[in-house]
Amino acid sequence: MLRFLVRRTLQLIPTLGGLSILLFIWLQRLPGGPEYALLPDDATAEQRAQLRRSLGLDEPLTVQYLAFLRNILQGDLGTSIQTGRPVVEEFFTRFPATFELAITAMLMAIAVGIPLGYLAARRRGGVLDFAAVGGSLLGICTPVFFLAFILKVIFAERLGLFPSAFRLSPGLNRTDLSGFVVLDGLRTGELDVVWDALMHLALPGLALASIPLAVIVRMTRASVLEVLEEDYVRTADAKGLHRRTVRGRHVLRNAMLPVVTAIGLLTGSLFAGAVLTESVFAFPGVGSFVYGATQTRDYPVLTGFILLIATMYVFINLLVDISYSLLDPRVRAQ
Amino acid sequence: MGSSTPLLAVEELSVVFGGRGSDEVRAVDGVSFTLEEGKVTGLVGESGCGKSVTSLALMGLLPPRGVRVGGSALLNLPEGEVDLLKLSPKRMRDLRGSRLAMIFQDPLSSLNPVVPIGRQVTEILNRHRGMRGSAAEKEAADLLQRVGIPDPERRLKEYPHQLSGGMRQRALIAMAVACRPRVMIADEPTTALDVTIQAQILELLKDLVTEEGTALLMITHDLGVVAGLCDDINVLYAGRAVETAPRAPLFAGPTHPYTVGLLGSIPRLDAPRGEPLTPIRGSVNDNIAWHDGCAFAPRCDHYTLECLEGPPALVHTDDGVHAYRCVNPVRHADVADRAVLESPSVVGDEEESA
Amino acid sequence: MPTTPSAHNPEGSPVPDAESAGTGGTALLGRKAAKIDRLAELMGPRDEGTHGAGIWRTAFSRLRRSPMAITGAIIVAGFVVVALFAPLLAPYAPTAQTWGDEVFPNQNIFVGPRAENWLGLDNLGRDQFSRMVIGARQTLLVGVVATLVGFGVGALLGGTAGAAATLGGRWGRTIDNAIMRVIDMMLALPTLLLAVTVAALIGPSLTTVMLAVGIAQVPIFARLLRGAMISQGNRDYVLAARALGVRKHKIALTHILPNSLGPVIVQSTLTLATAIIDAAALSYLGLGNPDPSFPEWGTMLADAQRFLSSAPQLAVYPALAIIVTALGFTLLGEAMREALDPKLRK
Amino acid sequence: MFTKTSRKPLALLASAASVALLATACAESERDPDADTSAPFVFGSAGDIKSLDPFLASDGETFRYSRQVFETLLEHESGGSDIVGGLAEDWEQSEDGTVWTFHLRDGVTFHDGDAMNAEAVCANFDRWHNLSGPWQSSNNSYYWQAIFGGFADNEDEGLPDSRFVSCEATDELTSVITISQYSSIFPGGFSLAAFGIMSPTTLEAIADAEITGEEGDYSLPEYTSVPGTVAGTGPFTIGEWNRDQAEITLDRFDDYWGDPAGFDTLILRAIPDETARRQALEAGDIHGYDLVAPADVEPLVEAGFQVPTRDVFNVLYLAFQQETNEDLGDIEVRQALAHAVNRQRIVDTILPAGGEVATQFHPDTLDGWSENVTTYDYDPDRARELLADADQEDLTLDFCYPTEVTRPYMPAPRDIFDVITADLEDVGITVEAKSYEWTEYIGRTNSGECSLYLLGWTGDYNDAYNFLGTWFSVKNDAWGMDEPELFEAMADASGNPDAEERIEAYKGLNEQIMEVLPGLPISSSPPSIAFAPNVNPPNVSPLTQENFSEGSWQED
Repeated sequence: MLRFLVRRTLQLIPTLGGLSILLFIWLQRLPGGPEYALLPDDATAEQRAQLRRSLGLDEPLTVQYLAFLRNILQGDLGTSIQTGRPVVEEFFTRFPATFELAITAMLMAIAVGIPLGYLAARRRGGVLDFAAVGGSLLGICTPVFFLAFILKVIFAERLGLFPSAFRLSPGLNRTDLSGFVVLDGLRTGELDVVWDALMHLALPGLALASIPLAVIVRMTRASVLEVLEEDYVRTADAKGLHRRTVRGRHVLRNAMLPVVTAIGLLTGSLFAGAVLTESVFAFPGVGSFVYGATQTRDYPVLTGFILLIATMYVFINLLVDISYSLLDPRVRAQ
Repeated sequence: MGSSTPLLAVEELSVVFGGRGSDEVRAVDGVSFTLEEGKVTGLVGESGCGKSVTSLALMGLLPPRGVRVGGSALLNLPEGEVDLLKLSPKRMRDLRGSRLAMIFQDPLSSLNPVVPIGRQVTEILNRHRGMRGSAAEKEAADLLQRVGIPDPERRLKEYPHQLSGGMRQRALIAMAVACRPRVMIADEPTTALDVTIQAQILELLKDLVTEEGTALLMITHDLGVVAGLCDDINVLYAGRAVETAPRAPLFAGPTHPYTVGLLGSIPRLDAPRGEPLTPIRGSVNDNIAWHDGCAFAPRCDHYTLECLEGPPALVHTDDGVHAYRCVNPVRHADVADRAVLESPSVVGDEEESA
Repeated sequence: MPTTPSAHNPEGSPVPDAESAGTGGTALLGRKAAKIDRLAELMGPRDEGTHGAGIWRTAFSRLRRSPMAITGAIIVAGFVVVALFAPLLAPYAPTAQTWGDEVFPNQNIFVGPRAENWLGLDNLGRDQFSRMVIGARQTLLVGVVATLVGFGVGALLGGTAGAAATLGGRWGRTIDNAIMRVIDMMLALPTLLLAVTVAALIGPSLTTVMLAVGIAQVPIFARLLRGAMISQGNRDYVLAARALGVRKHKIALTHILPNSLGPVIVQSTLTLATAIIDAAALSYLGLGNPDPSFPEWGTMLADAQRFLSSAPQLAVYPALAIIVTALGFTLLGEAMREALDPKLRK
Repeated sequence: MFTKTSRKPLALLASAASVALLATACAESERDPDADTSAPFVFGSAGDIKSLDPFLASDGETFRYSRQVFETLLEHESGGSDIVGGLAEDWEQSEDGTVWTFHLRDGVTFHDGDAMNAEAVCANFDRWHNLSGPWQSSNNSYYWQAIFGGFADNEDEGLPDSRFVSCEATDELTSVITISQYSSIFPGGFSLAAFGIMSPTTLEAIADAEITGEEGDYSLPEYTSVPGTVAGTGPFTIGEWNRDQAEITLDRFDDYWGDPAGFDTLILRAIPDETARRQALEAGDIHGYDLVAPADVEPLVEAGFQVPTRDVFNVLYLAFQQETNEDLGDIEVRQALAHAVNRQRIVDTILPAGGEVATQFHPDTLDGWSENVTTYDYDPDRARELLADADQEDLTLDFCYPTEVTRPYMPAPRDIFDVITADLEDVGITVEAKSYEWTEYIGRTNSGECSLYLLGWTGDYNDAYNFLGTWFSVKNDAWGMDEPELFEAMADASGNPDAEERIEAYKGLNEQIMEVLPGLPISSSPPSIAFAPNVNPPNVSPLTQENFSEGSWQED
């Protein structure tokens, strides 16, 4: 197991390295080069030259790349044009919010998606199946930001059931704790804070959950249908095992294998989806910050976000592989 | 052996798929046979002839919807006779694994890949014999030992992919015999195995039947297996029995052209003068509906217009043990041969490569 | 295949018909003909699909029976017809602010459906119906071009990798590996983010959206085609062709590639849906077409969000259009996938 | 608010975003002293603040905060645009307008307990005057450069000589500030929020604070982001600044010299999206917000919210860059454009109620507004004729507009753009649309990259030069207009200490400008601000400089 982990971790290096090269090339190719991103249009030629020197842009490309890589490895992603603060710092303070949102969305998607997909498969061709499949297709085909707006207009604006924006009601903020408000609230025993945070998470979480929910329903359904046809399920039935045992130990456990992979990949894309959702709900996370960055062409922030997402994707993949190997002995053996 | 009432009596079993909208398919159509203690009954035919459907119907493993099962299958239990086809799903669940057991064709796909072998054995002990913990594990190890798996304690912890094909089938058999079932159904248990292993498995099954007095329904397309193992044989074609007889009369005097064809398809080492094999042409799909005539007619070299005028009836020969369903029975087929009865797949070697 | 007796006359059978041997020649012939006819009659019309007509025909006949496919096809056909004949269908110019003095967005006064404007007016007094119809055309353009970009580049990369992996030996594996590492990296970026980076390079425009969405689909196409080609490459007929000494590139082009296109074509249909949805998201992010004179559903939707409380119809029309169209392509694609999937063929 | 020739992103945002707030000292108190003030008042702003030290800032959101915490020598009257005393109770200027004597208020203390006196005031001015290094970048001292030019020791040759000569504390409560040359930007300049007075202790603590980093990539010193160092004299003290929530919490300063604030706690929370702000108000998450969309005014009022409208103090215009685009150098073409645009429709359908078509480049509330300017009515036929005369029937123009932004003078830029585009195309002009995000937009329009573009201005203080001088005092890339006589007249007017003569000069300038027609003034419109029903809102300011200490909770 340890060797497996080490090997998989080592395999990350070329992917991330290659990605850093792509990103470096991307930055080079930005209109006007990287200094454009950092200087206004009417900066003097001298200012540009000075910046090029200070950024080392007159060095050979390889040297520049190594400097770029060194900065990344040292956790220096540059300074946000929007706020003038280091990008890493900006991400660090906003990450807990996005993390809570993403986890909420994923938990919603899993909690609803897997049972729904399973039931749809069991009752294949029935009303529930039709609704689940139709609903998930509809979910995939609805632009997330539109769904977010609709949820907000209906549940926050018209019905007033949920708050329409932010992470917490005014006055409940605490800057001295970890930033994971739900956890902080639970730890300090401030249940009103926890409740308030959960209410704020509900609508953006639901909007963000729509795509993963749809995917999980469909994956689970397809996977369960496939497993139900498997010989070992028939064997289990032939052994006269209780339905509970057959479904849990033999059907679900096997059917979950591809779903686990999907959940991993979806988790990565949730952070990107947060860009759309958070901006609609003024949710103060990485997503709304990056939304601002796309509006203002804040390249250091975009670069940093791409690196963050890619790194997360790669590590989530690693986690998926690990959990896969825990779930599937065949993979472990290889 | 020797009991007058059969352990399981299957009467006019029929299984119809589809209906409502799509065309009905009669997968099994009026099949009757009996199973007796300590005896092996064979169900022979090409794939698609309905033999697997028959076994699934008896086990109650057919999908709940889109299938109609008719006829009866009376199982003689100490507490009384039950009709397997009419029992509630819940009661069937109780019987399966304990009184009825089944061994499937592909041992790899029939074992859950992500659950250790031991767990897959103990779960049935747990279910039907209420055994738990170390007692169940001990019993499981004994079972593996009994079906010929060496070092059972280690194997219990392993996963199916870590076992060889033969061992997997042995493990499946261990699960099947775990509760000493009265009736055991083996659906092509050796097809997916190497020839040498096939023989060992057949030997094992034979021993189990003899020792436990279990009734075994052997489903196969391999006449070699039938010849070596079965006491009674039913040849199925397109869902109907076309010939029924004890082993000896059947091999000695096959009557239905299909049976003759099956026997003729077996290569023989002692075939004289480079005599060609005589395979049955076409495939199971090339048939006509039984109610229009003999389903085998399109592939039959002997068919006549009479064959195409309504369903042929089952004809019983004078001895009462041999029956066939044919208008133009083959009188003197010389395709069967002693050689078949002594084919290498019957007499196995004890050695198994693990 | 020796299938039916009519195709394989039993006259050539080695075992002569015992009974008919005794009767006369013509009678014999007559009887034979009669029984063969009767047999053919009883066996009934055969499903051509199962007899070598190829998976495409089978798939098509399966599609014709699938309500999913039919619904999808109707939607897609409707959409394409509207898009193609948009200029004929639109009663007014989509950009003419003909009724500009009737709409007061600053006072929440909007004009809903009425006789001359079937879907009412937008916030600048333009005919909403005309905008929707012309918008269909732009939307189709975005979808098709984006899909072509994704398909083209993806097929090139995936095809090269697949061919190299199947036939190329050690060098081939190296090429395959190199291409797949790049593809993996692209996969590491969620579609939307990939699109944003592309948009950052070339600025906001309709071209940006098409390129960005297309490029984001490249890794998916590449992986699909490569996977399909590798699985085809292991098929017997390829081995046979190689054994016969057919040139490698010829095998790749004439045997492997055509047989691997099924999943890719299915993916293209699905990508059309994704492209339309992603284009809307990019418009929302402000990376879409800056020129409002050509209405496009995504831009219209993104632009109408601000009127969601006061004039929801302005957002709902394009949103519904996007959802329904995407659903149409998705249904069709999913149905095609099912029809082509050998696992589901029974 | 002023333009400058070299802009940096932050300053760019500021120059047009500028919404400067003054904490006025003279809030009328009608509230019940026993009223419950403990609930925090949350106000939705459009963006987070940039720095705790307003000197470094140039954007309206930072000034909205800083006006609650710091006070300036002079301020605007509550709810109006007249200059009144701030920290200085009253003031006088020398005849030539170069010596300004400020008589300071007695008994004012800073949040950290220091006493406010003449020396403290001068220490602030001396600090600003003597800044060096990166502080001299216009990124970090925009308003100082706009009002006072350069520094004691200019490090960049491009900087003008400093207009600031000295600040002397002639006695405990008298500061005398000497400037080198009169300009009509005074006394208005002394009211700018960037020049909020900080305590001597603060100045000592931050004396060595350094800005690090390179041009365009500055890191500001810690005191600008961590509360605890800076102290002013305003009605609120800084509580905490939660940057990840974009929220700054201000606490009431109990020793405030004037009427104490009506709220114990004031929270400014940034909500960039205008719809989100409205929804937050409706949901009760916030109790007021600025930059209300015109369409939201009526529904909010109907729902019981208070939506006071500020007096008109802005102008929106369509600029014709006549240097970049030679076709626009032709006066007939510019006149044709002016006749082509249906400005009344923009005012009627897009701008908030109460807006008017502008006839010149500043609102009629400012002295200097002329009734006799040339006007250009909506007349497409006349526009076509003019184009034909100019031989420009196939004119193609690029037209820029900003995305994702609303300004007090310009709600829904894209809609305004669409309307104008349709009008222009109606008279046969082909329009090439270009859109940029706001910061980039400011950069591009200021460097003359756009032939036609939309922009506007909200006044900082009550003088026509604040509008006219901003654009037409020198030849610049934003307009490409080269009219030396006009520029000279502008300098003369601005430098004339005689108010009446100055105003006459401004009228003449307005008439001259509308002859030259460097752009088309579109409208002046009143921006609204919204408050919850249970709030006594502060007086709204035409300069968008509300003083929140005037607000309070209504009794049940």
